[in-house]
Amino acid sequence: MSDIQFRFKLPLGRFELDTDGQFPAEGVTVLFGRSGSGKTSLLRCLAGLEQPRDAYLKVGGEIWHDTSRGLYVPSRQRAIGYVFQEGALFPQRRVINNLLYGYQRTPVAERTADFDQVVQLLGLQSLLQRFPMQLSGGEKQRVAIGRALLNSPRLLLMDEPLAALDRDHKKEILPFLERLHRHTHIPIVYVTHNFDELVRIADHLVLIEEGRILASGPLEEMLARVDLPISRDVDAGAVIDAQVLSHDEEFHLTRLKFAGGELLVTWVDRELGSDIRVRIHAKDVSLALEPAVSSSILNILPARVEEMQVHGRGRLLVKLDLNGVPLLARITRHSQHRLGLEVGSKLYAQVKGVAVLV
Amino acid sequence: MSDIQFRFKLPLGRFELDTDGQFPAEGVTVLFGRSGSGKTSLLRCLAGLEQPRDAYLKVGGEIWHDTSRGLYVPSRQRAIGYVFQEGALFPQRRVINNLLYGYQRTPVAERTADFDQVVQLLGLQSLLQRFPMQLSGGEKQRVAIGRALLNSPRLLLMDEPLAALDRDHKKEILPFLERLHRHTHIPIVYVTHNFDELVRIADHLVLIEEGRILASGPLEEMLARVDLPISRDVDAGAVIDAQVLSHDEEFHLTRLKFAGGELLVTWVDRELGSDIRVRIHAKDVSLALEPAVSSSILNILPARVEEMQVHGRGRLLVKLDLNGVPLLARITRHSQHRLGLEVGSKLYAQVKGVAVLV
Amino acid sequence: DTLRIAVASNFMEPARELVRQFEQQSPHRVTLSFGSTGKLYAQISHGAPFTLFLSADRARPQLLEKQGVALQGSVFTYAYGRLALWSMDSAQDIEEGQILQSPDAFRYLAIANPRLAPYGRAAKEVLESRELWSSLQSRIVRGENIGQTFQFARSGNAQLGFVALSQILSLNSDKKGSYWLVPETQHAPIEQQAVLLKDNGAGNDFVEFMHSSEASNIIARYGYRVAGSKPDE
Amino acid sequence: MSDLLSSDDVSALLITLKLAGISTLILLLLGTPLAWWMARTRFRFKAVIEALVALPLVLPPTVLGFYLLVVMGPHGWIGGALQALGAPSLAFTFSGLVVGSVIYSLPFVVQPLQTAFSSIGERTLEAASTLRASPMDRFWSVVVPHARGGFITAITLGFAHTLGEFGVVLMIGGNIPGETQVLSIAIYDHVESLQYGQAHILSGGLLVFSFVLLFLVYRSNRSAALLQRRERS
Amino acid sequence: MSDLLSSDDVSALLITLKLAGISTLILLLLGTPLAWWMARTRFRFKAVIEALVALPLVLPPTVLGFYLLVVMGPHGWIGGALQALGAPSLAFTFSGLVVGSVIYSLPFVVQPLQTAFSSIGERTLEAASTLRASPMDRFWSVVVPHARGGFITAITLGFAHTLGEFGVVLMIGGNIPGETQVLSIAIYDHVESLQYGQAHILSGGLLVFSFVLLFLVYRSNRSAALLQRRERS
Ligand SMILES: Nc1ncnc2c1ncn2[C@@H]1O[C@H](COP(=O)(O)OP(=O)(O)OP(=O)(O)O)[C@@H](O)[C@H]1O
Ligand SMILES: Nc1ncnc2c1ncn2[C@@H]1O[C@H](COP(=O)(O)OP(=O)(O)OP(=O)(O)O)[C@@H](O)[C@H]1O
Ligand SMILES: [Mg+2]
Ligand SMILES: [Mg+2]
Repeated sequence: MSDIQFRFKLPLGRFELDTDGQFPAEGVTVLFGRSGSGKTSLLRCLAGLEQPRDAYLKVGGEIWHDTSRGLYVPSRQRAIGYVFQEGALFPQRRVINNLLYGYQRTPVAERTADFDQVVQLLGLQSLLQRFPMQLSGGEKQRVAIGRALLNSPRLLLMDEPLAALDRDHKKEILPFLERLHRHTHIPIVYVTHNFDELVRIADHLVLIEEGRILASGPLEEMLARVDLPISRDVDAGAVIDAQVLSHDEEFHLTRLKFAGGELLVTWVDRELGSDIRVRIHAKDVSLALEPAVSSSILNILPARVEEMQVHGRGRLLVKLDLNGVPLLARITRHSQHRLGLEVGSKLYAQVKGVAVLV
Repeated sequence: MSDIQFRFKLPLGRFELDTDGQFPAEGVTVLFGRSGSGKTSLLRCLAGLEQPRDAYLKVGGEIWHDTSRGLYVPSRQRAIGYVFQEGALFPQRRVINNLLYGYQRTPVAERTADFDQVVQLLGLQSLLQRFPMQLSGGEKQRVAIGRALLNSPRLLLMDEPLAALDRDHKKEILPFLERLHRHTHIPIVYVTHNFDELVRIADHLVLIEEGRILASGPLEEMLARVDLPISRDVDAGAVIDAQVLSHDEEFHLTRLKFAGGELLVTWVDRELGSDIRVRIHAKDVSLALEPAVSSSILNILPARVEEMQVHGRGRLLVKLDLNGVPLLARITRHSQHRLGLEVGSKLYAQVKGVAVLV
Repeated sequence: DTLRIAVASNFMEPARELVRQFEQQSPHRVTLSFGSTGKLYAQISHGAPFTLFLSADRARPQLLEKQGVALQGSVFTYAYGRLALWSMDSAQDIEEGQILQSPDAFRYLAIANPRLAPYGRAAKEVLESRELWSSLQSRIVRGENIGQTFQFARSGNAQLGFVALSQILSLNSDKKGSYWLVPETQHAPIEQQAVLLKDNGAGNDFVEFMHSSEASNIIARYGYRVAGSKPDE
Repeated sequence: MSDLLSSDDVSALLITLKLAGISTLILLLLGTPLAWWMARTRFRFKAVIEALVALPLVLPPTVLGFYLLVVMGPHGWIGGALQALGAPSLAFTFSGLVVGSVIYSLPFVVQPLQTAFSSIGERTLEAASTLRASPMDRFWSVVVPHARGGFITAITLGFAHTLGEFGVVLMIGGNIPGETQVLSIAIYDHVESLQYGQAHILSGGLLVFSFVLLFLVYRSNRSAALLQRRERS
Repeated sequence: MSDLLSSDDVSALLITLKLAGISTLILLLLGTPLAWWMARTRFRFKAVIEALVALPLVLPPTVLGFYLLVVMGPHGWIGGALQALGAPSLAFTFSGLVVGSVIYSLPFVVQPLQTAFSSIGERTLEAASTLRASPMDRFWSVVVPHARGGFITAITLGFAHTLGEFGVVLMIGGNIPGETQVLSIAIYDHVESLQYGQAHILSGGLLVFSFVLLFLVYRSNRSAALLQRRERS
């Protein structure tokens, strides 16, 4: 599938959404920005729910909206799945009828979603006969997700779908979404303000600020930049794609290989050689001139300082180069001083925490 | 103020809230539990919005509900501030009239909230003339918080108030809530499923599971337990109360003192000797038999292993004793083996990350 | 005193004229309330505050007298209604009602409801005597009262109507259309009776006035035959 | 034929406005709590009450009026009770008209209000309770603004229906000029007595007046509705 | 006095039910799109249309009927147009009754529907669009269930009002037994002609029948409403 190209100019009171860009029509594109920055507005434009003053939208070769030529494909013909920020369940229908609404309206040949599987995954079995009013906040959100998935979408648009969910539920749903887009190649546009979710799920990242697109690009590139506002986040850090090298049965560890060396992480139940994504928080990386001895830190990798950016008083974000793979480290100026860091310094990155993302 | 004591039996379809407990009528009590566990139901009982089959509620010496004696103080006479999970703004009123609704109904002598201050804090200036329909999700949530605060509550009940907010807004609002309850002694009952928020704001923690209270106690105690489900969370970790010892102008660092030793953290703008709370994630603590040299890790503290609990295959949660102060460390069994850890071992805790909470 | 008189709707115009005259020669003030005879009867028997009741028939005044609601012996006939067959079309030849025999000449014939209105009963008698009653059933539209019957015909929806002469006379001359005044021999008299409900001076004065020749002239001018005059042939 | 309005017509107009105004007010006072109760209660036999409220609708107004007259008359249980208490009778008085109009128009006021009331979200009312609002306060500050459309419908249907109300009023009012003769009856009388010119003037005036009134009401409601629904875009 | 129901009464009953049924159906077919349009449009002159829809209410039914009769007559613009097209006239036919009832009852159907329609959240409709529902589909699957209460009100007010409808029907129907004589007129006739016994039977029957019907409608609606609103507790 080719790209999703768009241009929208949508005035909303004193606010104006004025965006222009493109992202790949595969994988997960996350719209990230603060409250009121225009994430929902952009998503609604993609869904065809707004009538912008000026609009152009091309999805996988088809033009969905082009005000200059008076072209507009209505929402119902776009085969999308939209998870509203507010849920927007049908209050008069039981959960099961909410779930089946789009499903029943999808021609049988185009149905890609499996009812039982979705119900199972979202833990909705015991809720099917309830009315939306009888659900808790998180339950409503899960039903809304299920309803969108069961619409057999060719494009999934999700507005903070997991905001009301606890970590356990997130842990079940996120991998499902990841598998979904990997297996079915359904592109997902996903709004969140949660950094963990972003890093976990995004392939592509679009940063929005005051109705405009600040920056957009593949996640790895975007996360490795030290000039964007997200790099100031406490959760800033790099994402590394690696392969499974070996398993250590006794200590229940898995050894990963990537261009910059090897990483030892807790057991990952994947075959040898399979691809895997890990995330390393900048704050979990410490620097040392020589490899530490008798420490519980497992991963100590040789690196070179590529770029340093002062973040706030007394703190520094260091972009390291591990044989071509970028890694971020957040250290204090005290440490910088003590270690005598400068661009080009060779040293050791001590990685305390490695989060496996798949 | 004395305690808040309660007992509620509320059947909701096949679910039943069956709680019984107490928490201090000061500071922040967080209700924590997964989606559908009964957090909202309990909060509603506290607010007087439900009519449980069996209810007893005593707040600061006053009995608000006692079904056995037919006693019931209606919500409107409880002087509470309630932030609904769904916002529940008045759709026909402009933002300013939503905000002023409770304020105008509070006798002038009892008004404790300052309109301008609340509007300023929540960044609502430019939204005052809008209708709720014209707000973004996060904006609605901020208005709902403002409306509750301006009701000059004697008890603040907040149901996931920050779920739709980005980190920047949280960073502004959380400290305000902390100051609020410290300065005005308004107790806050706060529902969240976000671990960061929980640790940040809670003084007291109530864990809810399937309508029942699983455990309840002061935050430090609860967080230092290795037997509760929350200790399995990736964000599990101890909270330590410390005092400011000295400032390092050059490197912009602050040295803190607590019973277990000293901690060097990034500059904290507080006077010498003032109290401060820090949080140390279990995953940010590594163990070593001897203090590391030439490492960027600033804080290395002598400790003793007090308790070890296996968490999942290959991982271990270690409760350390730093001269009476508990600290958690999450390590791999590989490390345990390499370091030869057992209860009573003396070693060094290398603290990579210290999050200052106030 | 104020005198309240209940008047059957069909006598509305002459009643107003009578009152105008009466008030000029008497200190009493009169208010008129109009309604169908049936309605006024129901109201009077439930205590309506009227002094005099000018009914459109004989039945109700006598019933009121029998029930003791009205003053005994106060019933009198004040006018006889004149039935006319009327068409708006002035070119129409309807003399002697021959047209009733030619069904192609009209679609609807309006009459007053025979069960409710004396004019209707009279019309029914005319039709029955010509043995047209059953054959015309599907063409007969019934007004609840003679006023409504007239509107059926005047709006052109009914091409013919058995209406009251008084109604035709109140039309402008260019709108009078054509009519045939049905001889009173062809139907039982449309006797309009009045009855006193209260014994007071004003009421008695008005009844006395009703019997005056001045009153008789007014009544006759509006197309009624006055009590005591000879029925025409 | 069409002279200016008679003084009777003018007083009929005034009485009509007074009747419609007072009836609408009473209808709101009665209908609002009734509708609220019906929208909120879980009373088993609510449907009985609902059906009873709508019932006056199915009887022809004149017939309903007739039964009201019977009940209000000196031998009816209301009339009898009032008489026993020494209170004046309701029949043929303005108060009687008000009672009749209220009974007849009640469903037009209750039903739209009930529909509007039942669509109010529980959550919004709860929010108001936590913000110190008493039930009355909640009603004024939350329910009324929400049910604005329902109130507009209730008031226009109630008011307009009382303006045009006729059968009940004619029956229990007795068509007494200056007292119980309302505009609708005056128009009816003009039509009955073939004074079409005056009927046209009165009807036209009533229509224009009502149109302007309704237009203003709807326009004011519209601007409020627009503001609310500008959700996005 | 009160014999069994006459065959005319029975046919009046059947015609009434047919009239009320057909009128209600047409009212829904006309009123629903009209109400939807009025609830959703931002047309500048919407208030004009709204006021026009409510206007028939303010005229007394008989007077409205009179004007309809005039308009439907051969010289009126509707009657004239029909005549020019060779179509049969509407006056004194069942179709004419339907037209009259529809005009008179339109506001009772449109207004509750409009109120119900305007309280539907934009978000829910949008959700349906993203779930492949066409506008028609959305209407049936989202709007109708939401506006259930409004439809119940519209149908009961519309149906009940047509049952009791009287003035208009009386005027344009011509009271032809078996064709345009409806129950309300039959009852009226009985009352007017002092056949109170039969009037009581018919009124009582109508009341009981309507009560049962209304009760069933309201009860079915109630159970649905209860389910919805059990929100919490
Ligand atoms: N109807 C409207 N009238 C005026 N302003 C509006 C309207 N709708 C939205 N806005 C403004 O447009 C901006 C963008 O709104 P949007 O809902 O896209 O934000 P968002 O990024 O989704 O925020 P959040 O994370 O809080 O949901 C906000 O500042 C909002 O106040
Ligand atoms: N009216 C009702 N009928 C039946 N079950 C209900 C009703 N209301 C709530 N429940 C159930 O009660 C349980 C507790 O609901 P509650 O809203 O208290 O959960 P919660 O802890 O606030 O969840 P969340 O984090 O998702 O908001 C849920 O399982 C919910 O499905
Ligand atoms: Mg949003
Ligand atoms: Mg909840």
